[in-house]
Amino acid sequence: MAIHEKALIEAERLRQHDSLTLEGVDVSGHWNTMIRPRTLRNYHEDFEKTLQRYPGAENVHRCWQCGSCTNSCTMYAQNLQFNPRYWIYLSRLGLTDELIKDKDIIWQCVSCNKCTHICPRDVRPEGVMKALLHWMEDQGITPKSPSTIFDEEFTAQIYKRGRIEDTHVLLGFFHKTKQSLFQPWLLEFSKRMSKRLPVKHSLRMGLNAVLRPKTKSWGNTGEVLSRYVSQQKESHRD
Amino acid sequence: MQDTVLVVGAGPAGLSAAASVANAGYQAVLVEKETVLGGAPILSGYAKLVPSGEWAKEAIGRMIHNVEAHPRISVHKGAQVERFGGEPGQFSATLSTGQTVSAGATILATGFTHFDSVNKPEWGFGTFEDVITTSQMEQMVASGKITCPSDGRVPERVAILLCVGSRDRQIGREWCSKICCTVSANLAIEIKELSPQTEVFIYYMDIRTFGLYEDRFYWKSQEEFKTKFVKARIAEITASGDGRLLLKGEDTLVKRPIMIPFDLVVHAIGMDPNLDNPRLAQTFGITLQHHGYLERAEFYTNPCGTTRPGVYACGAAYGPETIDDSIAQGAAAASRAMADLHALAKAG
Amino acid sequence: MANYAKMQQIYADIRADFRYEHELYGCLNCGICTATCPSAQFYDYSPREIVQLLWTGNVEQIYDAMQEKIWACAQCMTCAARCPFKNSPGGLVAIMREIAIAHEMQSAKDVLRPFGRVMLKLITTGNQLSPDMIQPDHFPDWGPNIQKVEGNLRTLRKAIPVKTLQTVDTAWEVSLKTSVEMYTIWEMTGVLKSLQLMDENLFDVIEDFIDEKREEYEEWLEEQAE
Amino acid sequence: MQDDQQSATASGAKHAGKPPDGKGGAHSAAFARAGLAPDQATQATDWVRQRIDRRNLDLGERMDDVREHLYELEKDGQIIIHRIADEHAPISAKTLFGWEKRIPTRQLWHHKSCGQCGNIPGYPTALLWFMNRFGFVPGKDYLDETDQTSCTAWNYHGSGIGNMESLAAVFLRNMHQAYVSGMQHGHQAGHFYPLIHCGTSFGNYKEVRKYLVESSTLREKVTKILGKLGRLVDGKPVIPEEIVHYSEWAHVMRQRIASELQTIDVSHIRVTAHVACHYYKMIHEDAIYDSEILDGNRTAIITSMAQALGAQVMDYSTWYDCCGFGFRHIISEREFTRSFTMDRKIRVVREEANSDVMLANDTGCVTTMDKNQWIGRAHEQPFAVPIMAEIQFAALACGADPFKIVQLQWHASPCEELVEKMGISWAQAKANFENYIKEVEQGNIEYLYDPTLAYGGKA
Repeated sequence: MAIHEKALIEAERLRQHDSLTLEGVDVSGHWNTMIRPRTLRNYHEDFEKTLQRYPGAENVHRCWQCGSCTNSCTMYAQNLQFNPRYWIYLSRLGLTDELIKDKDIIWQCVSCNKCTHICPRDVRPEGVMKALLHWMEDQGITPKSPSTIFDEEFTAQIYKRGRIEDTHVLLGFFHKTKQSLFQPWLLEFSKRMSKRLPVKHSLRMGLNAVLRPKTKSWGNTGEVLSRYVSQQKESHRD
Repeated sequence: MQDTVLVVGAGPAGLSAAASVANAGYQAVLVEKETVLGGAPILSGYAKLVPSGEWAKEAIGRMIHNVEAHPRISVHKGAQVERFGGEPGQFSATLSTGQTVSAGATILATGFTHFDSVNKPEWGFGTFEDVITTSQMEQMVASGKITCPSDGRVPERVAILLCVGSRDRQIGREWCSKICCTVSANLAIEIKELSPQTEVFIYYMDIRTFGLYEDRFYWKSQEEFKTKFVKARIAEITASGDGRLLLKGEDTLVKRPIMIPFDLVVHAIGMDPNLDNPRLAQTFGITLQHHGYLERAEFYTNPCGTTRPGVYACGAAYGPETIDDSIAQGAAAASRAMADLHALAKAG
Repeated sequence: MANYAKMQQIYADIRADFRYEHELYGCLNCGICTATCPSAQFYDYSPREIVQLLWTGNVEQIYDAMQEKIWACAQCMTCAARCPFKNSPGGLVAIMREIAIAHEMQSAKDVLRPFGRVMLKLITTGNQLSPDMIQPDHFPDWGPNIQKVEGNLRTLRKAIPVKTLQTVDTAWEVSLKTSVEMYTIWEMTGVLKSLQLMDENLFDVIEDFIDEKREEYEEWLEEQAE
Repeated sequence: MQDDQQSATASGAKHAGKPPDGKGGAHSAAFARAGLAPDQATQATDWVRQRIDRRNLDLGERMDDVREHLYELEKDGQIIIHRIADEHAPISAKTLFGWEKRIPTRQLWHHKSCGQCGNIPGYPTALLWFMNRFGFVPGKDYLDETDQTSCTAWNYHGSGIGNMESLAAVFLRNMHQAYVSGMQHGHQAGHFYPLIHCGTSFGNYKEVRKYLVESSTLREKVTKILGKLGRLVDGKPVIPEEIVHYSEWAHVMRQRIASELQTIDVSHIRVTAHVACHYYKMIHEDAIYDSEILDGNRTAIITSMAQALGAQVMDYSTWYDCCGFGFRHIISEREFTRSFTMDRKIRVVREEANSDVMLANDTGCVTTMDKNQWIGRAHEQPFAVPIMAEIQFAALACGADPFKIVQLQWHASPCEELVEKMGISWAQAKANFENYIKEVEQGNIEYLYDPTLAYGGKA
């Protein structure tokens, strides 16, 4: 006796012992199948406050679910599962289990900011999505996203020297994301760039990559900056 | 006789009509069946009014004071019109007190009746102590403390259910009661002001805070007071067994059934036609529309008139209405009544 | 997959049912129906969705819903009792099931195959359930304690102190005349025809049975006349 | 959850405050200060809390009383109404909309339920046992005939095979038989009044009746079929004035059952109620509500009987939920049925109400909840509670034999503990029954009812 409407039940809600005998009765397989309900049993309304501590999500509570963000969204046109309005709603009620189901989609935001531009209530949906991503990383729900790793490499160099070195950032990023330096696009990019770049420029780039110069009078500015940022982050997460 | 207007009902619309009549130099006779004036805002003890934010006792009280102090208004409290006859320009009404009133025109400001939530038994009013109505919530706000009636604890979560006794064919209420969305948003603000630790959820199908009520109440309740709006109409309320209430619904945005615990549930009760309307229709010889409110004579050329010439109406007698519009309609009905009387006098 | 014209026809047939106008007035999209729906607790099934599809005339998705979703409905009619618009989503599902059968949808055939035993019993005897249908082999999930006294089914039925219930292959003793009247109803209302559309084999078995019973009845009538 | 039913379930507008003192106070026109004192605040709401009659407005044409239309159709010469007469000794009860529904209490034609008779025979036997105990003479004061079919609605709701015409034809055929059955025993037509045992038959018949009233096409088509069957009276179909469920009979007879027949104290028994969806959710305006029972907030059926017997009625959070029967699911998709019944019914009445027994009023519900609890233990849901009809529970409380009359041997749920808790020895009753089985094997059967007697024959 198969469940006819099986497609209507998420696999993780099915419970079944393939082989089971109870009080001498063989009830293996579908004879003991149980389905767990899909009812939402509670809100976690504190989640809204948690999320609002992340930069970008401060205005999430203003949303009235008009749908302008989703309708204007670049990604939604590609993927109907990509629905900023819906995530904002889930965030407000703290339906985190539902949010987590979309953990592999939310990062697809291309930061075009059309949603933020169109929102009649200044919710800044793009910022909410970024905040959600960072919350998920902090919770260990998703691994650190490539964009976060890139950001970290970038800021680390700022703290140290008050400036970045493109080559160095790329090197660090590829190293930390365990990617090969010999990306075809990068090779092609370097090849074409070297054709057009004046020799003096190329030399300076090469030199900077090795010497890694600091911004003038940087001193311990980087240290102060880094301390400030981490304090800010701490205060967001308590 | 032609300089006297009989006003039936001393709520906001009736008080306004009587004051307008008297201020224009005509005589007003105000008949109120209750022993106090003020109508629903006073009798039901509303807290702060929409949209002014003034306490009902002060705002409506001012209207009452003006009427009671006016030399050209005579007030009959605890009285009803029992017999009514005559023509425009010369009506005669017999009151339950035995007195007779002669008037050239009559204005019915007979208002509405609050929906009685026991008519939606599956929503728990009358079954569970912690299910109350917006009127009762107003009282709680007025008393200065938000608590669960069952045991006096401060609620962690309050749910306000919209459209209780409105937009519901199951119980023959097919109209929108117009003001409950705004009143509920206002209550959410007031609850939060008194009890900052309480989370307020409003369950809605759609939000109808029309006109200037939008930002002042709906937006404000979200932006400043973090009220959560959930798109679901609740189907049933039951007790959870641990002293809390369970709301069963479908979150139509998440598209999943929900069963959420709450400490206190508030019914945003709608406006029924006045229970007296069938009797009023008979006494005054006027027609009711199919929902049981008073029928208008004509929407464009005679919006203040009933189906009987010389008998006018205003406010919630015609259908769900706000307090401020009721007051405006009271003035409009008064001016129409006096204009018609004036024309009659000129012709005669 | 049916072509668009076929889907439109299916939608038109649903709307042509005389109950349709009584079951669907409009929709406030409030979700009360789905809230009270037992199936919605377990399946990705929503009476609100069914109503919306019909209301907006989305023929492709209506067709799609008729493959699986309409069979998830438990027909408890709580939705109809609660709907503030007085729609009956459950009633609409009943109409859609009838139409699924009339259009010989494969999904309907698949769904109804395990139901054949009940239909056989009902159509041949006028009873839908009989004691002999509830045997432990058919219901291991009901446990070993399916009845509390050991014994032969026939004897246990005899121990019911109401004569009409002392039966084994029907729920109560149904007179021959009653059964034969039943067959006439099946024929005249097209029930046998829809059965034939769904399950030709079952139909053949039932038809043989009916013929036999009718003959039996004719004989009995002749006996009475003598 | 408290033991006391009064506090556990609906017991009225408990929030009603003191009456207004009439001296102004909160209502006074003297407005010295803003805001109300707490006690004034409570007083002021009395006005709102005043009870108004339920659904006292014009509910529109879609909610009018079907009986009015029946009378019109009869006047119009289209149908014959099977009327409830004095000989049926009707007792009035109020429906959800405050309508009077007359429930006939005797001269009844038992419209049996296939699920009950086939599966839970203690249901009809307990009912007939009560009728006999009230001194009704079997075959004279009530009938149980072989000339009845199932309503076929289970099949229809389960499979979609069937249609409104077939359902209507079956309804009118059975109702015709009920109407003419009296004549076969030398009475007037209409002497015996149909009493519907099954919740689904009850709901379905009411729905069919509604469509018969609304659709002249349906009437025409079905009348043709009934003509062929010889099931018309003066060329017209017969429709009963009221469609009456057995649990409505139990409801109006509950005081007599408790006062005249009850022998066992059940005040220590914790009862939960499950009312069949097809009893009170289909054509719900017609279901019985009583202002004395649950304050009129929920249907009175079952609770009224349990309260009359003096049991404690416990509330639980999934009171309104269905049982999970599903019509086709119970046959071919029991994963749903068992999951629902365990999660939404059995677990809840166990955990929240600690119920000794759950009472129902329909075949499908009793079967579903009774049979599907055992498998719960396969997935850490070892919840169990006895399930039976309120009429079976009432029979136990009135001293009926748990086996011979209440027929609990067909139940899978653990009824043993309940019976013991009521002070009845399960072991003794079982031993008696096993002896009785031996008698049965030798043909010594005791009858509550034998239809052959109704025809003047010998047992």
